[in-house]
Amino acid sequence: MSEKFSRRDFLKLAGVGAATSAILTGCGPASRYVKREPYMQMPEYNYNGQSTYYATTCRECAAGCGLIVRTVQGRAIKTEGNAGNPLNLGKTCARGQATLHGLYNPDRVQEPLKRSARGGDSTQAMDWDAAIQVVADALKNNKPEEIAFLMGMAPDHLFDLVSDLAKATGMNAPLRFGALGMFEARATLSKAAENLFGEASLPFFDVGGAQVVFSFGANFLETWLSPVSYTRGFAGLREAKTKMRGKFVQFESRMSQTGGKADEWIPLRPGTEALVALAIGKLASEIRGGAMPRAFENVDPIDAASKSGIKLETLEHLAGMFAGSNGALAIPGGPALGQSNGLAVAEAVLALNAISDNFGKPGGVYLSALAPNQSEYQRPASAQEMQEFVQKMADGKIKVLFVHGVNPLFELPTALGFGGASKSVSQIISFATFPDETAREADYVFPDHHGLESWGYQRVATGSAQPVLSGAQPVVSPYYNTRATADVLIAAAQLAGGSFASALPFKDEVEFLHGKVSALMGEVDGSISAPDLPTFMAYFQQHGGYWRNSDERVAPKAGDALNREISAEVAEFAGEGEFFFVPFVSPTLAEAGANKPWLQELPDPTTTVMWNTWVEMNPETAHELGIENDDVVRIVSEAGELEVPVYLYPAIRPDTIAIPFGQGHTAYGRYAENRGVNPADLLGQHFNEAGDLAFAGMKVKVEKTGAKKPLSRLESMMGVYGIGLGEEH
Amino acid sequence: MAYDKKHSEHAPSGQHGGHSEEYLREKHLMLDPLPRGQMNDMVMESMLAKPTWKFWVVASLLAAIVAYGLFYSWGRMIAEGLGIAGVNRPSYWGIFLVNTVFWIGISHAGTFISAILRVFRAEFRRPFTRAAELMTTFGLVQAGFSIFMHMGRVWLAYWLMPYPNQRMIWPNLHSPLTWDLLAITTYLLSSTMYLFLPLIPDVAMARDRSTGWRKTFYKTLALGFRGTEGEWTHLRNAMNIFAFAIIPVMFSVHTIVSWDFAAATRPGWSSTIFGPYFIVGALHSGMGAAIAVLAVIRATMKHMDYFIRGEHFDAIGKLMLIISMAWAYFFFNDYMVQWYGGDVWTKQLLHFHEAGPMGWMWFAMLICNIVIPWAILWNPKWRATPWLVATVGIIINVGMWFERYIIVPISLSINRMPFTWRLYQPGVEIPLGIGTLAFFILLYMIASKIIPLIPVWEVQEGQMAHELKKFGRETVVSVSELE
Amino acid sequence: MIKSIFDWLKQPLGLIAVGITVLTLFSVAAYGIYTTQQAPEQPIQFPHQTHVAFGIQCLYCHPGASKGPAAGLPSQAKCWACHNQIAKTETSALLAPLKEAVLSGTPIQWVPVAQVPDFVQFNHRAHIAAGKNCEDCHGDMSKVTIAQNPQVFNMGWCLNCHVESAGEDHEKLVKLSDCGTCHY
Amino acid sequence: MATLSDLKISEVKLGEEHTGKWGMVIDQDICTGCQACVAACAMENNLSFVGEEDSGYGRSMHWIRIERFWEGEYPEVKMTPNQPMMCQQCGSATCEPVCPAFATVHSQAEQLNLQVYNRCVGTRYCANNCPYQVRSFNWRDYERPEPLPNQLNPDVTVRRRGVMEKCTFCIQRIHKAQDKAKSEGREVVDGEFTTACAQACPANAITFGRVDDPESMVSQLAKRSHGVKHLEELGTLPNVTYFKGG
Repeated sequence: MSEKFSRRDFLKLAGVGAATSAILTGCGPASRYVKREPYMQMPEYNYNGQSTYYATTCRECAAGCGLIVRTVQGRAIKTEGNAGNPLNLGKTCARGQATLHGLYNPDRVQEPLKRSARGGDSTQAMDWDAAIQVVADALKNNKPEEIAFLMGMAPDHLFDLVSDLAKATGMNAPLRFGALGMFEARATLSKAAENLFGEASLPFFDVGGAQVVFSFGANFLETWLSPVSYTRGFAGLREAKTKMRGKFVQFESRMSQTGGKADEWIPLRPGTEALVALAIGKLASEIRGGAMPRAFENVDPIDAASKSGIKLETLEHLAGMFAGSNGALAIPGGPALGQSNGLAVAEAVLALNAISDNFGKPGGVYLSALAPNQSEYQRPASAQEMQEFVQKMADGKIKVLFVHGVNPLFELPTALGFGGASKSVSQIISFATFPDETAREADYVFPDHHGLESWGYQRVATGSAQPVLSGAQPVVSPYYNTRATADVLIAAAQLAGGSFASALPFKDEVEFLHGKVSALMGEVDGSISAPDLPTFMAYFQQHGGYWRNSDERVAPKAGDALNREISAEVAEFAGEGEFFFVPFVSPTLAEAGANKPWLQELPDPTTTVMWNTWVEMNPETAHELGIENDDVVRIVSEAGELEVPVYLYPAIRPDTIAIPFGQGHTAYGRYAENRGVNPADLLGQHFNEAGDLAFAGMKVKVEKTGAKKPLSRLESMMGVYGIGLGEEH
Repeated sequence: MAYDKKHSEHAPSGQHGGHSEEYLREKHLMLDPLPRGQMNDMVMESMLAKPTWKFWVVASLLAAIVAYGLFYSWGRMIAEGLGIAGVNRPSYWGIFLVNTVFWIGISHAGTFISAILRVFRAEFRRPFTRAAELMTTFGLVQAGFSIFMHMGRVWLAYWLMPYPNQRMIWPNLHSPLTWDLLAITTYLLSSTMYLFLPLIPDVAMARDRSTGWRKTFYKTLALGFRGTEGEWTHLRNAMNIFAFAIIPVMFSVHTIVSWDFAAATRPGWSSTIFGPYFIVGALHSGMGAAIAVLAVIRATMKHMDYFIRGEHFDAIGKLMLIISMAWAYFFFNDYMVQWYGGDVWTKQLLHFHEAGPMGWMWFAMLICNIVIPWAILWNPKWRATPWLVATVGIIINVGMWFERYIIVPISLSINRMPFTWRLYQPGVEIPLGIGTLAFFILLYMIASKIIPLIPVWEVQEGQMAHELKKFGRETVVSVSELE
Repeated sequence: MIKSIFDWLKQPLGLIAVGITVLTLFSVAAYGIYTTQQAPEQPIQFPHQTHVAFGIQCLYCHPGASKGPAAGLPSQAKCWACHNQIAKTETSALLAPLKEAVLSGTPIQWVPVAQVPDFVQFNHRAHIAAGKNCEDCHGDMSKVTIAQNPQVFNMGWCLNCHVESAGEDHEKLVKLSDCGTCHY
Repeated sequence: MATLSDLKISEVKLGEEHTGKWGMVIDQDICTGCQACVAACAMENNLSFVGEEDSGYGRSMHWIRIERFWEGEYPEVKMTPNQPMMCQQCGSATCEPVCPAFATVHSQAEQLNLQVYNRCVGTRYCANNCPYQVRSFNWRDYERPEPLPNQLNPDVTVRRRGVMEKCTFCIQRIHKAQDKAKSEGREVVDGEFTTACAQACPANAITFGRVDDPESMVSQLAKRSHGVKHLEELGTLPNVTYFKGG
């Protein structure tokens, strides 16, 4: 042994010995495995080990909640609501909390990419100069009308930039779309406001000030318009500080998270919302006395009761409740609007408010305040407008498509044919931060920063009494080799020259922002004021935006809201099948949360399911069909089919099934990919009068497949449903 | 103390008055003496018999199971975490604790047979005290494995030992687990001592009859025992002290194990009767295991049919019957009081035991622990049939394992927070559990090859004390007081 | 087979072999322990004693100590603020890594010597506020070049001082010996 | 010199009138079950996510969970008020006495149930014995792929496999606030800081503060007569009060 034992072996052995004794003694060498890098230049007001807080705007949805992000040594650690921002007053929803899992998501697009073939995995990295050249060429070498921008509902500053560019060059005006907007039926709401009040604006419902709230499908505690603000309103409704505890009634065919909080949950037959609203209006008017308003004249409550499946006594009791309160409020929303008669539903329910005469009063209906730098309400594209756009693409009228902040291949119903139409577009350039489905079908991906690394602003469309412009600033320096899309466009426009260059005569995104925000400097009533632009911008960033101090909600002019015919027709349903189909947005995932692992791990508020999609089915119906929990069933609609495990949901009509939207990605990172199904695959091309998709206007068939897929639930099936406990005593 | 031969009055054999001397000799080991030298040789032969190929096959199979089931699986669990086992919320304890209680239960038979029967001078105990004491020690080893396996960070297990340290922290004496650890350690040490003491004369015997490494081995173990009067006196004193002292230890150990459950604030667990209930349960499974082991020894080893006879199975069978009745009593008592208490969660739990998805196990437990023993063990003829009693013993063990399974993971499924109720599905616990069983058997197989399984001196001592006497036409057994 | 090995081991050569093996194992272990106790190699042989001799206070370079949990390393800009005015910086080989790091904008990779495990939440500020001096824990920096730890930061050492400083004050003792004061 | 043996451990006796230090009031009537608190807690306290299989098997690491049950049958079915459950920071906790290693101990200074991760050996007895079932165990080393660890809160220990964990009432925030107040020579003011869950809650259903200060918001709220403390009958002296409302 001894002659073969070299010095090298000895050292090796000594190393093993050192490691072993290190493990055993648990001290000493730990320091050797750590390296510390000092700052090159310590940022101002920073100390090692101490947190720095930055105000910015949440980009998880378009509501525009203000955030305060805690950073330590250049890493973002925690998001909190910005207590100064009048919209969310220091609060956030779950998605706002989990935005950090987007920032530090392991699957972000890390650098500009050129894709070898659309839909393929093979990509080549590019540098940004080349990327900007590609964008510049795309702008320069195509006719302006052949260039289109498809954008998400956030951020607004980029939308403004592109709008300016489009206006100056004759490009197509940027089109904004988001699945949230589609499921909220924003177009229907604003159209109804236009029809009733003469102003196409987004109504705001002061839930907090009301005494009785009737909600027709509005899932305002989940994803609807501005959930944080509406949740605060709901707390105000319930808190018995200055008034009685407010009552809340929800009309819907499937109990949503919002419906779960209702004192009375009324499972009406889908499509009869308008009828029921008008019937309640008629009964309530009768109780109140006086002349019967024209809107309610032709409704027969008995007919309404039989068609909707609600007992007449219940209708009368509800009408009494509505009429008996001087703070009654009726809200239309959600699936009730996503039907062929959605506009009538919106009008009927809005008209109901005329009974309690609450327009422009506390606890009533307002039109949302416009943001400080906004002149009129700009709503995102409705599904019908998207369909027209897709048609344009398919016709080859679009040569270059820029996509930012939206994932149409996932968010648009498959039936609209975006995937097919995109083949007729010769160049698709995506600015996606994450490798989503659309980025996968794009020729180039030029990743934008994550929202927390970005400059910008977001106009608060609704939810706050005060006009709010939420400001965004980078809270950490970009983690990857990404670049702000605004910067890319500005640089590319300079390179493209001509009207492009003159449309965006800015050094960079920040200069553009300064230009936009500086208009507010002179205002008297603002939350911040400063004598010069740098100071003003510093305040703007420090406080997370700019808001006026006054309540600028508009009282709707509703003089003759009741003095018009409102259709009481029951909605038409497309397709053949025994089940009404209700797709709803997952309250925790929404349209873009599926790639954040902690959002996946959050139990759904109603079913407590994690990490998957399910279909909700009434236990009685399922029993008749021989279906049990976790059985995989095939749902067939006229537009498509999908297979999904069953959740026996006790609070859904026997003739209705519901599937959450948010999963079913085929790209979008390791946590989202190949998980669950996308109910948008089932939706056909049917629209309501306002152009919104009639997403809740389908009938579907359910077939057993024989397979089983256990759903991950937080709840206990034994403890909550008594399943598996043994038969009753 | 020298032998003090006093003639007792008609000792336990009065009822056999009608039988012939031959019959009595054939039936009773104590009345069937063989020359000392021959008996010693028989024991040595049974131990030294060259292992058959079957022995090697079984041993290597067991070794493979131990290597995979116990050591590899445990290593994997240490490296990856308890996630590969089936434990979850709310069943934080699973089969690990079932096995711990089970093996501690098994270990009770040894002490019971050897110490209690020794103290009460039950003569039939003589040939199999060693076999039973080995069960105690080997069973405790498996219990130790099971409890350490269940720890999330087993490499820090030494923190549970009271030792002075710079952190100024001692183990928490409020915790039943601390008592548990102390009790089991005490039991392991004392039962090992108690195994060793009666072994000394036998290894001394073996030392005188062996060569090679065995000679060295036995020489070391025998501690120079030569069999002088003085040595015997000391040995007897020591054994006496241990026999008396270990009985309370044995009772306390399983009582303390039961306190792991009884001291907790859980429905179904916090039951005041758990202490004696667990002890009886331990004896139940222990006796069952002991009789199964005896049957195997008798069937597989040379000359064992001389030492272990129907009378032994008969005697243990009677004990088993009694213990089964006692167990049934305690079970009923526990159930009754819990049910009568009327606590809503406890009632839910009792219902879950019977009617839940694992309800079959509850009924199987009752059948294995009560119905089958009662149905079979009442019959003296069946009781004396080794394979039958051994089968009953194994069935009782299955039943007792079920009982512990019902107490640990199934009872844990139901708590005061219905939102968290959940069933338990074992994962890597199964190879680990089988590994401990295999290790137990393997240890026994190895022991049978290196330790005299029959305490020869004890048998000889008994045979010396027994005598057949004739009073007229009556043949009676007389037993002399030994000490 | 085994027996022949034993027999071989029993003869003098065998005994020597056993002795050598034992000695080797022992020295390997000793060397292993020795290596764990050595100061790690630093990118710059930073002479603390020189800086202290110039009268620079600890808090000048490690200001975090009086403000929060971490004392921190000085930023390279801070080093350079003085060093670019010192002629020796240009010539000294010892300072070459600093010059290179600052001019090229690459951070120096220091190896921390004073560390507590990650499950200990240590706060410098509270200790400074309680009147502890830097040298109480870190030793006299005027005597060392690279910082060394005069003591192992283990729990007994921490607790000892905590208990002592509480003295007879029961409330303070409760606070200073509470597990949750350092571990969460 | 005083020594540690002078300290009496678990001085609280059963049934004794007991006021803790930190407490919480939860209004179930306005809790919408939106999970913002759950997400906030996960982000603040470095909770691991465990994936589909483990989370469905009762191994999720939520320190706070929102319970809901059903009442009645369709169509008169109702969801019971959402019930956020987290460690109740009992004054006389059942988890504490059963830990053999003193890994879960009562903080005499803060009147909280501490979980000392580095002392935990993983017997899981505490979790068995917790009547609220709010403890979660690190069944594995759950993976956090790069660069997700950048988000980890440096004030909170990252737990590894084999360790029990539970809600701490954000003790790191308590310490931070106390440290800040002390450095400014004052006492901590009510409402100066709050736990991550309470801070996020859009409905303001969670209120956190000093229960031993009668002027604090949480004490004022707790005085409202219809508050309940869960499983109080066990003598655990919980420090979380629930309003069922409705």
